[in-house]
Amino acid sequence: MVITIALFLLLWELLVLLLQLPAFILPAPIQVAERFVRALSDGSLLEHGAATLLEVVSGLSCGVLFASLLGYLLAKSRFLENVLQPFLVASQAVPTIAIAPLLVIWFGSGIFSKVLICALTVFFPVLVNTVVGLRAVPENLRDLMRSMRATPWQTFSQLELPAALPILLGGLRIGATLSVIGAVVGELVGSDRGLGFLINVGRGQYDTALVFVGVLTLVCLAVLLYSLVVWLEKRLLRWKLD
Amino acid sequence: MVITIALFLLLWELLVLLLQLPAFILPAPIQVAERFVRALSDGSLLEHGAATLLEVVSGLSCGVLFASLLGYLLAKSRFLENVLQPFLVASQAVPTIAIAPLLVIWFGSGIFSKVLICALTVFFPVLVNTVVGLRAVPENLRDLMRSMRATPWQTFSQLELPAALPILLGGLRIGATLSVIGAVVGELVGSDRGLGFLINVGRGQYDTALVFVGVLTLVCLAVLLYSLVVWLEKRLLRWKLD
Amino acid sequence: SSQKVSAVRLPLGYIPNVQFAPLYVAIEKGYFSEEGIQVELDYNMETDSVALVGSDELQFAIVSGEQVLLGRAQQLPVVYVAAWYEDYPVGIAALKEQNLRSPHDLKGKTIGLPGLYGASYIGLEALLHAGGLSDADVTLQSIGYTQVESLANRVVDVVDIYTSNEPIQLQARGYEVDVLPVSDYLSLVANGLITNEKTMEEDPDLVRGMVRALTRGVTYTAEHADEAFQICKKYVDNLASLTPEEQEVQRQVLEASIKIWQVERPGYSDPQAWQNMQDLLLRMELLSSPLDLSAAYSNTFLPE
Amino acid sequence: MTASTASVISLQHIQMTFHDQNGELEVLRDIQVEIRPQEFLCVLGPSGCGKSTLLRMLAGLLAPTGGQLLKADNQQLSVGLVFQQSNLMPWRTVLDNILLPLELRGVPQDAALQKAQDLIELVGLQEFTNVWPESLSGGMAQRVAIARALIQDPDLLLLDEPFGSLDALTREKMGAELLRIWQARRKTVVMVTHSISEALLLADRVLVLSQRPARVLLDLPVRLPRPRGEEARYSAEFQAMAKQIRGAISV
Amino acid sequence: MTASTASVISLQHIQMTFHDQNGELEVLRDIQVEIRPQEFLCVLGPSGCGKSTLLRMLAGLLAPTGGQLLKADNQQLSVGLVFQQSNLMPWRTVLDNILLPLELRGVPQDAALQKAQDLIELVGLQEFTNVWPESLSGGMAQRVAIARALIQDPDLLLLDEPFGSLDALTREKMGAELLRIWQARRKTVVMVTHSISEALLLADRVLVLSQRPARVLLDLPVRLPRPRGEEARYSAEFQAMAKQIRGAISV
Ligand SMILES: Nc1ncnc2c1ncn2[C@@H]1O[C@H](COP(=O)(O)OP(=O)(O)OP(=O)(O)O)[C@@H](O)[C@H]1O
Ligand SMILES: Nc1ncnc2c1ncn2[C@@H]1O[C@H](COP(=O)(O)OP(=O)(O)OP(=O)(O)O)[C@@H](O)[C@H]1O
Ligand SMILES: [Mg+2]
Ligand SMILES: [Mg+2]
Repeated sequence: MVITIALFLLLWELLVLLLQLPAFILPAPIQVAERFVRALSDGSLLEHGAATLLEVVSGLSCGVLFASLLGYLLAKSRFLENVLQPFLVASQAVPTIAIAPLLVIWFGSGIFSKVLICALTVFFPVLVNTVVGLRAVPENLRDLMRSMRATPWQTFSQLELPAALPILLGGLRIGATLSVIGAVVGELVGSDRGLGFLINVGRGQYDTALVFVGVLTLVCLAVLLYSLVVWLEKRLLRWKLD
Repeated sequence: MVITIALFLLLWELLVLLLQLPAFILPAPIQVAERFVRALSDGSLLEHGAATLLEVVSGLSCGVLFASLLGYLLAKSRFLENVLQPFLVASQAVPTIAIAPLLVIWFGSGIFSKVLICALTVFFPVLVNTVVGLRAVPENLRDLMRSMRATPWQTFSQLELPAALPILLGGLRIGATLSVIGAVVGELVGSDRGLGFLINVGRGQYDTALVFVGVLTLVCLAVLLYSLVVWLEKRLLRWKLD
Repeated sequence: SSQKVSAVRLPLGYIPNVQFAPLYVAIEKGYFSEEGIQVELDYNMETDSVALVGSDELQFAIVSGEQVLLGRAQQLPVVYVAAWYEDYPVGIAALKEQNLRSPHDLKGKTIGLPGLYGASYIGLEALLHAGGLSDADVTLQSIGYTQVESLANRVVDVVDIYTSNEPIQLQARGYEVDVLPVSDYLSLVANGLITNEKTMEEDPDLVRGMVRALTRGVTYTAEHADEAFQICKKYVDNLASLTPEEQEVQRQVLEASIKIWQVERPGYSDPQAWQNMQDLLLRMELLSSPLDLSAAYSNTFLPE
Repeated sequence: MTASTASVISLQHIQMTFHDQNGELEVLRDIQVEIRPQEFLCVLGPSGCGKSTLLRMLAGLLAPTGGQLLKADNQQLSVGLVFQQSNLMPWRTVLDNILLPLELRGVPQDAALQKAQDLIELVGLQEFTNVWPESLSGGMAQRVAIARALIQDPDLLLLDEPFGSLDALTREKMGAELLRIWQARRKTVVMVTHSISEALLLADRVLVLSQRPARVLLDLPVRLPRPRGEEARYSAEFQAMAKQIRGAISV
Repeated sequence: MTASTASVISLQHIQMTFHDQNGELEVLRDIQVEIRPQEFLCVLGPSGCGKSTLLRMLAGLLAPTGGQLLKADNQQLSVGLVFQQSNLMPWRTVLDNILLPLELRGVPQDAALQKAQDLIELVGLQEFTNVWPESLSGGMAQRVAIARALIQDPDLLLLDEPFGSLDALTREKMGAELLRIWQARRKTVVMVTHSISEALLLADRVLVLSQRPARVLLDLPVRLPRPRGEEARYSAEFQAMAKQIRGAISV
């Protein structure tokens, strides 16, 4: 971690030195650090960060919840999969901007539409990995559960979940990472709060250091969420890692 | 497939009828179909569709190529994984708009920046699933390959690739689906070609039917790419499906 | 007064900015509440305000003149009821070294613009036409909203900009630029308040109130720029956190904006500007046939 | 229709044909067997003839493509199955693998733990209670699987070559334990084995299946007195039966 | 330093200790064995003592934590290993699984195919040439694994209970085939088995390992004349050696 951060700062300084770009295009780390302190002390970073965090956490939870529920159903039924797949793929290919008016009409311009966009972003990778994971459950262990007359819930909790876990957690890794950008896309489309908004404001006022502060906070948020999943993985997959 | 399309059109008609939204917010299927024919006959749909397709195909190929190469390295080395992970996560959390100036300065406003954004979008899911897939290769089969003194390349092609394939193809499913939106996001930042551009033009002229034509073409593109992966899956995973 | 309070959501199509000072002033000074209006500013960037107003999802919006015509061409019953800007705010800018004196000098240049749509594109076309040029005489590059950066790095020769913003940003960073505003060559309809025909008929008082509050805001801001800037600090995120130098730049943006506002005859729409806009759109084939312009705008809600 | 009260399960004209990419494969043909309550039945037969298939059918994992499988009074028999492969869950420790059936039944922790620990001792894996299955030897894994089946105390115990990877000594010990449990609890046991002497030492009845498609070649009651010690091997009756079975297998 | 020319592999004071979540587990202690060229060596020992570990070490899959493993002339021996589990690749058909080792060596298709088909016949799986491993029975999978090891024609053939899931008849047949191949090609064979009589019928030498940590309890040359038919079982020498081995195992 320390190595990574050091490496990152070094690269950044190098870029600044080598490219000689003006500060309003690529500010130096020290300038961004200074701006960071300012944004922190005037409370704007915390306010907007908290707004985005709320959207991300809600969107991620909803997305993961629905994706895994639906994934479970699709894994069980090839028919359902064949019918629904095109819709699910479609839901990923529609640019937010194209349906922005519908989003506003149906969900207003409040937090809900951001949470929705975030959840949609998270949805697909989690769904696909849920299906792939559940399909990878060894058939002989299914037989074992069946021979013990396990209920569907028991089969799920004692077999399918743990067996699919490495793949499910892979989906969660992707989902956690994408959730941040999902929420921000929602904010960019329209919002008066959140890091996406802060970045927009920074861009509008040519306060590039603020843009970088926003981006770095986003990145930290994403890395944090990702690390959470990695930590979860370490705890849950002990049998694979030992 | 036929069921799905019928279902989709039905839902759409229902929405139009029930919500009574004006056509410039939600046009009826027939209006969109009519506009589709017009866009097809004046050549604009083909031109812009082809531009996006080119971006998608290039972006997807590059993204998958680099993601699987890097994924292979990360799967082999926990150290490399720990050092690089934060960068990779970061690369996903940066909103395109925030780095749009850098993109334009470094890569111009041509196709390259769109391909890059598309590749970046595709990159992460494929990478994560490559790592998860390679880590799921059974250790006892590795022993088998080792006992036969297989070269690293043979171990890869004869063991790791086929064993990880179900999960790799899951990554590819996600990647193929996201590639379309990746290219379009690139186009929305600044472009004079492609379906993203077409959608923007439609929006600018309140030609909502054209927006829907663009979106539907995108969706078809995504479904097509996705179906390609599913077809590949059917061919390559015969042993799982029989 | 004892009348009911109407809640109005007003989409601006952009993030909070000093250029919206008149609205902040009108809120702060109570101009809206005097009319019995409780206004909520809406900063959604990608909302189709015209479509939403046309479908009566919203009652008002701030949009540019060409959008009214484009919307009406699609049977959207929107009406422009008060001009906020007198001058079309679009122009082109180039570094001094390009020696850009008149639109004709654009010949052979690479021009960066956000995209081939929207007000920037329309303004650019007007300029090209004024210079006797067509698209084929120049190279257009869609660069998104990166005009300042692209010009500073000489990615393009000329950029398509908002006259009250980018040139000031460039100058503040030490780049000497020449600016050619569209309004020097052609009068076009710029930003103003729109509503829909239904609201116009059913609640003319509300429309009148909106127009009055807006125009009072514009007038007051133009006369009290300093005070308006201080008010902006309350409404524009981050403005108060900027360094003094950066704040000064924003201040200049405000002043440049004031210069292109409609302050002589508050809210007044110039029929010639509408005609010019329609001609331009017809030439660009964005309109296929002429519209009934008199239905597109109205000066009847203006304060005496 | 239910099985006659004399049978736990009655197999009537059972047929089994698999369909795979290469077409049809007839595995079981007209199998006719009554499994009686509290019986210890051993099944022998050549590799690939259909023994595991038969066991999976008894466990309810597979439906016959022909014939009928009738259960006594239509009751839901509880089944303990030891698969040919040990089939442990890699994410559960040895103890947790053995506890699984009791967890599924909601047996209270304490009682379950006591039972599991007794069984771990019985199969000689005390040292490995908290080890992941991955690091067990083949025979150890098989013993865990046996313990997991025994802990269920099932009405019907189905064992598919349960002692296949055990050395002779452990094998004998496990066989004796199995017999002890069976005698104490009087459950029905069906066990696939390749060892004729094991079959004769344990079973009440020995079934010999033919080459695929499997039919019942021999259905031999083993009326040797119990307990059958090492010396039983050398009795004339034992030798005669062994010869009869060997004869049937070599057909 | 290399093994004395008299040995293919020389195990010198081999130690093996596993480290896992529960601490250390000493598996092999001071194993001292010379494996001579063209020797047929059988290894016996209680379940979990370290036989598979030893075989994995010989195959080069595991490095000892102590002692030295020396190879003749430091040469790279080609190794054919039959694992205790059949270890087939589920995405390859029976034929392709057997072909794998030749593919890795780049043997021309035609020659490889001929060899593979001969071996499929040898293990009696002609009908199942193009079947996925998933639908094989336990014994059939094991036979595929044997064929896959034999097709390599390796210098050193390592077999970990290769006949464990086979019925007596198939087992004898496979043993005889193995012997035939070994005699024709004169390779070195190390085979883990639990069957004393199988060991005595096949081996030049029998090694008995102790309970974990495994030491060599008995290193017994088997000088019975070959071929050793069914009648060899009844020779006094055979019986004496069987008794000796049984004695060692029961320690
Ligand atoms: N990777 C490992 N990690 C930890 N312990 C291991 C590992 N592999 C084997 N062991 C332990 O080493 C011991 C010997 O295992 P091994 O597989 O060699 O036994 P074996 O003699 O082949 O037994 P069996 O006849 O049951 O197959 C066992 O106690 C086992 O738990
Ligand atoms: N799911 C399946 N699909 C197709 N064929 C199958 C399936 N399961 C088993 N078979 C076939 O059925 C036959 C009998 O298999 P089974 O496992 O019952 O044999 P077995 O008697 O247990 O043999 P072994 O002693 O080798 O374990 C085999 O030829 C096998 O290939
Ligand atoms: Mg079997
Ligand atoms: Mg072993």
